Amino acid sequence: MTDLVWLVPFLPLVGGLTLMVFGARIGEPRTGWLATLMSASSFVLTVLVYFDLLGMPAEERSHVVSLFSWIPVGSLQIDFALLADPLSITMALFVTGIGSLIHLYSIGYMHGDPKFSKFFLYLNLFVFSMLALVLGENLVVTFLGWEGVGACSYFLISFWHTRESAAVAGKKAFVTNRIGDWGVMTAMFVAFSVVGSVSYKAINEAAQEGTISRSAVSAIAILLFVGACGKSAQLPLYFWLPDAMEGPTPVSALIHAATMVTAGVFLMTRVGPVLAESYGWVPDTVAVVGAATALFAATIAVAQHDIKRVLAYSTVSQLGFMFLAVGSGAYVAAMFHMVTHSFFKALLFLGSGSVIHGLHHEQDMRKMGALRAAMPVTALTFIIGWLAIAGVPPFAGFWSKDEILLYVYADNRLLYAIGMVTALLTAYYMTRQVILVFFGEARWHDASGEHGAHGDFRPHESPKVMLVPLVVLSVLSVVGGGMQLPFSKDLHFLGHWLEPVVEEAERSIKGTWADENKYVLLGVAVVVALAGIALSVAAYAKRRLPAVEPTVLENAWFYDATVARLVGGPGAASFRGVTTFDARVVDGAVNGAGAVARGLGGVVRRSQTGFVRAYAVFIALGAVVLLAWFVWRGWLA
Amino acid sequence: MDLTGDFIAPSTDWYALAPYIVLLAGALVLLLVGSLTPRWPRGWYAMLTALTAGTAGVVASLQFAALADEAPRSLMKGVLAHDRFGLLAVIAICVAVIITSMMASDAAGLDGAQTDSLEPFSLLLVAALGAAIMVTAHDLVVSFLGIEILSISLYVLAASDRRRVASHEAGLKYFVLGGFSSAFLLYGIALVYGTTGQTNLGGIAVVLADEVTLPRNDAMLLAGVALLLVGFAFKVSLVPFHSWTPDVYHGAPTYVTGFMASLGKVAAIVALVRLFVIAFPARADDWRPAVFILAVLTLVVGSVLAIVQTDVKRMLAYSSISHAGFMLVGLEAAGHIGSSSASSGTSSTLIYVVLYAVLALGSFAAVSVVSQAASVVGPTNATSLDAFKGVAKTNPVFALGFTVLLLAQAGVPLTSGFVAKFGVIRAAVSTESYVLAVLAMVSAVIAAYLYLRIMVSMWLSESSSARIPLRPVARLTMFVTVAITLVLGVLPTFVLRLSDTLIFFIR
Amino acid sequence: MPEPTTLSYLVVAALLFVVGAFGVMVRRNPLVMFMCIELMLNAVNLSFVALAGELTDIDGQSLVFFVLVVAAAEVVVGLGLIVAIMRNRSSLTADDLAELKG
Amino acid sequence: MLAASSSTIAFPVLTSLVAVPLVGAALVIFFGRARQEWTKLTALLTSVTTGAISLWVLQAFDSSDAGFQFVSQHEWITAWGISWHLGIDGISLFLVVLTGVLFPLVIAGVDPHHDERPYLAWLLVLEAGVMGSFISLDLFLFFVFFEIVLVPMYFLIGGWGYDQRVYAATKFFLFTMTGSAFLLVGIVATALLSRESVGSVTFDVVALAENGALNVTQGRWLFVAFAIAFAVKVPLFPVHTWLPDAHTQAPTAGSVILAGVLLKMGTYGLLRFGVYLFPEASVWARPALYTLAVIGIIYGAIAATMQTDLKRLVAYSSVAHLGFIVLGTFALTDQAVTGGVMQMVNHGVSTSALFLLVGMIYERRHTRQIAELRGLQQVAPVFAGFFMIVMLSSIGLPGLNGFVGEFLILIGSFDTARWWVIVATTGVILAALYLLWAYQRVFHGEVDDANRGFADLRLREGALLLVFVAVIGFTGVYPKPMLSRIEPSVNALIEHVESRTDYQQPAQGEAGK
Repeated sequence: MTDLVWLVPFLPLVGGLTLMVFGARIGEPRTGWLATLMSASSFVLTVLVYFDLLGMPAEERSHVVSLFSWIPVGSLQIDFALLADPLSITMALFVTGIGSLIHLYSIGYMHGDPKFSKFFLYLNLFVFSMLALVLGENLVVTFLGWEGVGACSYFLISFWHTRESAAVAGKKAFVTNRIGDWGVMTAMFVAFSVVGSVSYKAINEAAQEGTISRSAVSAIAILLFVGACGKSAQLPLYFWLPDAMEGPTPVSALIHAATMVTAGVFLMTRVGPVLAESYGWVPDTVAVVGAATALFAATIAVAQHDIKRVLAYSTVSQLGFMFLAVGSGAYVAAMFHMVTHSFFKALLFLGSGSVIHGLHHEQDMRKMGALRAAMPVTALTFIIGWLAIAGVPPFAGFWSKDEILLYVYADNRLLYAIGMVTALLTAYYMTRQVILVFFGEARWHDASGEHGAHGDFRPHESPKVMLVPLVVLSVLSVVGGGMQLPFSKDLHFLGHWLEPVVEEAERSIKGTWADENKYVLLGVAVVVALAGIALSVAAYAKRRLPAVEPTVLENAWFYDATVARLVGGPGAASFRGVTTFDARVVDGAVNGAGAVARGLGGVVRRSQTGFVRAYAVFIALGAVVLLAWFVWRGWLA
Repeated sequence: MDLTGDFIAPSTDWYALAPYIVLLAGALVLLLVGSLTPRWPRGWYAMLTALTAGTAGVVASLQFAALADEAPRSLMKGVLAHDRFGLLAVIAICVAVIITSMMASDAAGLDGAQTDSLEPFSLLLVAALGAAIMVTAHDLVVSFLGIEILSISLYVLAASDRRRVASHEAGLKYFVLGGFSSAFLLYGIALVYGTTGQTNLGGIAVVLADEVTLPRNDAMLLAGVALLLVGFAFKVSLVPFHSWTPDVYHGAPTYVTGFMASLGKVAAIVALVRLFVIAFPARADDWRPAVFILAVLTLVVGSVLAIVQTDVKRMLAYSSISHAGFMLVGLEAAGHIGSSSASSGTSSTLIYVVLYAVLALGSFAAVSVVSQAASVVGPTNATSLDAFKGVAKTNPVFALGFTVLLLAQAGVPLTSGFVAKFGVIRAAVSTESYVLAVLAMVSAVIAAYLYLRIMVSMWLSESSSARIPLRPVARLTMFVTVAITLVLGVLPTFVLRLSDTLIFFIR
Repeated sequence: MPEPTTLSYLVVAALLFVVGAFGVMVRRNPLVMFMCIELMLNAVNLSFVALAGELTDIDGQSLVFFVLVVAAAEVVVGLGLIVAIMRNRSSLTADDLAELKG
Repeated sequence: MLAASSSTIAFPVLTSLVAVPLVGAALVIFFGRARQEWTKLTALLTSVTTGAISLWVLQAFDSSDAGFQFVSQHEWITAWGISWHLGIDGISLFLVVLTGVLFPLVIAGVDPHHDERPYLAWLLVLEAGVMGSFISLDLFLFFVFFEIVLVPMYFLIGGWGYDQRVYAATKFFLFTMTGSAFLLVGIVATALLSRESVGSVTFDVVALAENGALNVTQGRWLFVAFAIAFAVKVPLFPVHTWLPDAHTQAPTAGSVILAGVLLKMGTYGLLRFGVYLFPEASVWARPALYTLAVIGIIYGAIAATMQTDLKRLVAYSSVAHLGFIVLGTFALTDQAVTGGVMQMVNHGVSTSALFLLVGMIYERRHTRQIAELRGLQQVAPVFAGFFMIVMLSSIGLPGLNGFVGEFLILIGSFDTARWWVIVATTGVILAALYLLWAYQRVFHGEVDDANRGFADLRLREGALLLVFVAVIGFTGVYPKPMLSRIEPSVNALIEHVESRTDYQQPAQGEAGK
């Protein structure tokens, strides 16, 4: 069964290619169903593979399927090989699972779009790339997926490319990702240079057995982390993600919340041993960057008005949590949070999408409110998602976040504090969003004028095809925590499942203070979450507190603006400088040479006066010079 | 002095002298019969001239072939050399005469050339005789005579257009400066004679070979060499003795220009090489540096001045100067007497000048064709670059032919021009004068711009004039020269085989 | 008064030659330029004779005749040219003929 | 060794590769006049025949044989030790195939605006020249082809180019010829200086490389002479400025051929003659060449970013791409050189396609100015799709051909040129920047009236591009057949270098770095 794992990415690819060629002829909505079918069937396959693996003894749960020899040159032998092991299958499961749900959702959401089938072509290609990324047996295959998802996200962000902002956002995302790719590529070079191979197995083993120098290990780790920062929108490369919200909402849910952006975390987990064997400052960097991003993004989310931008920043912040976990050696926790997050964040995005859909593409929360009556299902599911992310027990988010903070506490108190503050803020801004969208008074009547499409403007609930995914995801957000419950070792299902992969790197907190008093920490977490909610309610529902939405936060600490100014100012100037240099100096030298030759000719030409006497003088002078030379030679003799 | 000793007439090898005699006879017959009989129908003069030159050429070729297995010898008590080196030049000279006489009669009336009269034709033959003597002269005095015969007839030919002042100017300038330089040449002969007591090249070499010459004499001898070099540099038109070339080439009737560029070059360079290689090998270390400098100057100035011209005739004049520079590169190589490959310098120079002569004949034929058409059309300077605008549109085949000749002069492979350049460069490299080789090639690039300019106005400019009428003679000339250019460019082996045997001249 | 040596003849000849050369370079009248050239040629003749005398060699003496003949021929041609040109224009200096240049 | 094996066969395949186009040119000129309507057909047939022959060579090529195959050697200018010596190995194989395939496509796909007959004739002459320079194993012969190529290209640019064509054509001709000046002297010197060691004066590359024993100084000087000529052709910074002008002013076919195969004559020359003949010198010169290459990569990309003319943009991107190739060539490791050779072909395919697309844009809008184009994806989605795929291949997206070559070059060069590689890799970012930016400005945004009439891809154009896209896809996913044919020859070449210098190819994977 596991030998058929290659079908998992293959099916969506087939779907994509089919749509590429016949998409126009098949037409809406059949294209949508076809794409969904492809994605769903690869989900089914993944499930089968999962059970297959489950049936094996833990140590044998790593299965390599080599399809063909891809880039074989001398000592460099790169196969197009897939690796089916707990980690990759876990990823594959929720990629295909959530992917399929979002395909389904899109059939409704994209209804009537002129480029309906093209959308599904991109979605299928994306799923393929993402699967190649997670199932890749070596860095290069992963890189294939890595770049593929980048390209697809570029296509999908700039899907409505007639909008200038969408086009720009897409380009921004791709280029920023490329900066990260520089790290990944260089990491591959180092790996090949020192290990002689780019397969994860070889690299991890080399790192553990210490056959390669520690500095090399650290180099690989940190370079890969650079790549992860690009993909997973961490500081300083986060700024493309909020703009990516230009894409259709399903895209934001799938790519920029559930799957692609988690690739960085996955990669770091994949090479966990390398991270563990490298110098101490490397994991610390990861943790610090993670924590910083988490806090930074959370603060920004507080002051956003665009329903999707709030979620975008919260995604960045949550990814920060995951890196914080990775940096603290809590790989299982990271994966745990990744999965639960993909549940409730996808849910939230789809919910927001449903809202936007219902309000005829209104995204400004200041023009919403009191929608729970108009769209009950959406409201309900969204609220579940909110509770999950806010960290209210027993919803999924609570457990995963708590597990992370547990490890962080054991690792570094300061980072723990930051994590707590972030948790507080998360609860705060999510509550704010829920209140602004679903409660309070309806502020959307006055929107009717601007959307003067139909005279009496009524928000409407979305069609079934969109609601089903919401329901499914909300269920998952409720029970997702069951994967890994802290109460006893036997309940660490995810932990046991992932153990063969992460055991080498996973950091044990057995016997630490944190471990002994984990219930205390649990309590603290609950308190913090509730506090955040309370504050928010006080501010936005009860109006007892002023709503704190400073411009500096609304503008994301002016980080993006500063970058833009740097690129647009000195950056562009230097580029222009080089170009001018090329035209004036380099090419100038060439044309100059020609000019010199012609100029010289012009000057010498004047000596050709046309007077015989002058010519005679030349001859005489020439004769004198020659005579002088020869006679001088003569005297020497 | 004993005057009683009975006089022994030199035993004369009439067969070996045949080429000279034929040429001379032809000239005389033309003059006498022509002036005694009423005007001949057009073209007969040319016919007779071509016939004469042809005969001389055939004889020369036979002798050339014969010399494959008999040793080169000297004639008339050693004043004339009878060797392949000279004979190949003689053959080239005869070809030049044939083609030029054709073009001349073709140009009758047009291009101002008074070629319906017979003088030009007899002058062509006389000039050829002079040139033939120059290239085979094995004695300074005879060489001088040859030069003067050639030059004087060229003076007249250059001025032969009675209506264009330019032609007169050309003639007069050429005459004055020619005389001037001859004086230097002659002085050189005097000094050499004075120090060695010899005017025979072989004799001079023998005297200089043994090292017993006084310092004073040595200085004087070298002064003589210097003056000889001046004289020949003028004829070969090396910078700074070149200044007459553009004016004369420009002013003279185009067919005469072609004649000077081909036959004149051949005669001068061959005589120069023969003189220095045979007579002064012992002083090579003294004259090689001078040749080096002259070569560099000629190459650079020639190409640089060429690219700023606007008149095609002047352009080609300057390009002929830079070609002379290339020939000197070969001579410089020949100056490395010690080196085993010095001989390749000698032969490559000769090959270069012969192949260049063909190119020059073809190119100037093309120029005269266009200029004739232009001068018919209007008063515009008949040989200016504008006259060539859009020729490719009206006469594609003709334009293609001319383009081949130009590319060959630029040294593009698969043309004789490239073979010539390659030979010279090869000689230079084999004697390890890399600097000169590179300089030559770079100046060739500069010169290439000139040929490109002509090609541009032919191919890439809008057509201004009507279709140019091509007379059969012009056609033939172009065809022959282009054919030679391409065939020898693709299969040069024949020429190179010769070049190995060219260096066995008498010492 | 001492007997003049070969050297003194040579020096005189050289001076004559230089004078002639300068003449060509400075005078504008074509006729005068011809004369200067003749002067140069005869200077060479003088040195020929002198050197031949020193070498006691008859060839040197006979060379002079060649030179004289050549010079004569040149004069003929030169005058012919002058006449031809004069036909078009009344007065003539060498500098008038400077259309061809550059 | 390289010389070891040479399977001579009855039919002179390689000679025919040169001869057929020439015959075609002659036919076009002479019989085209009588039958105008046959002109195109004649040209097409001959070029297709040539392509077919090249494909047959590909099929008959023995990938286990590192040496030269289909060798044909005949006397030519024996007096100078010059012979008509042709042969093909893994390094030249795909360049020959590329040439053979590209020309028929161009002839079929792009029509001149006037004077079809001379245009086609020049194209065929050009094909013969390019073919010849890729398969000739005699220095003199190579020079002849290398130089003769200038003439048809000069006339193609000058005769069928755009407003600045004369300037561009002249610049191209003189610039390249200046390089050749040094090359010629270098060639002659090489032959003459190896006289003793080889036994006779010969221009035979194999003989010179195997038996030639130049001392260090000679080798280095000669290498420099060769390198100058090839650097101009490649072109390397700072002698690249003829390229943008030539590309921009050339007609579409000219640009395609120029980018597709002509530039490769430079990189191929560096590898085949520079490295093969002067191992010691090329090891010695590596730092300099690395530096120039990397400057080219960054500099070209930056310049490309700021261009306002699509063709100039692509031209500068070529400077960057060829920088990668040179880097790989002189990294002298198995992967890097193989990648370099492969990248020669990849760049040929992708950039040719790009120029075709830009040409089509010009056909429709009569402008190449990015500023005047807008929102084309809206009106011509298929066109945009093709452009996107080609562009991504040029950016080096994994799964497309561009990635494989670039990746091999970089990963192979890392051991020998670490810091240069680290800088060069940033070129990957810039590539995305300038191409995506251009794409955004040209294809995205709301279409304006000027561009509303922009017609989508026509059938013939689509068919033409489909070939390119197919190659791009296939070589990206399954490069093995290509690599397995290239690698043996590259291996042999590197062993050749190792056996003559103290350079040893680094072995990856041993501990401690």
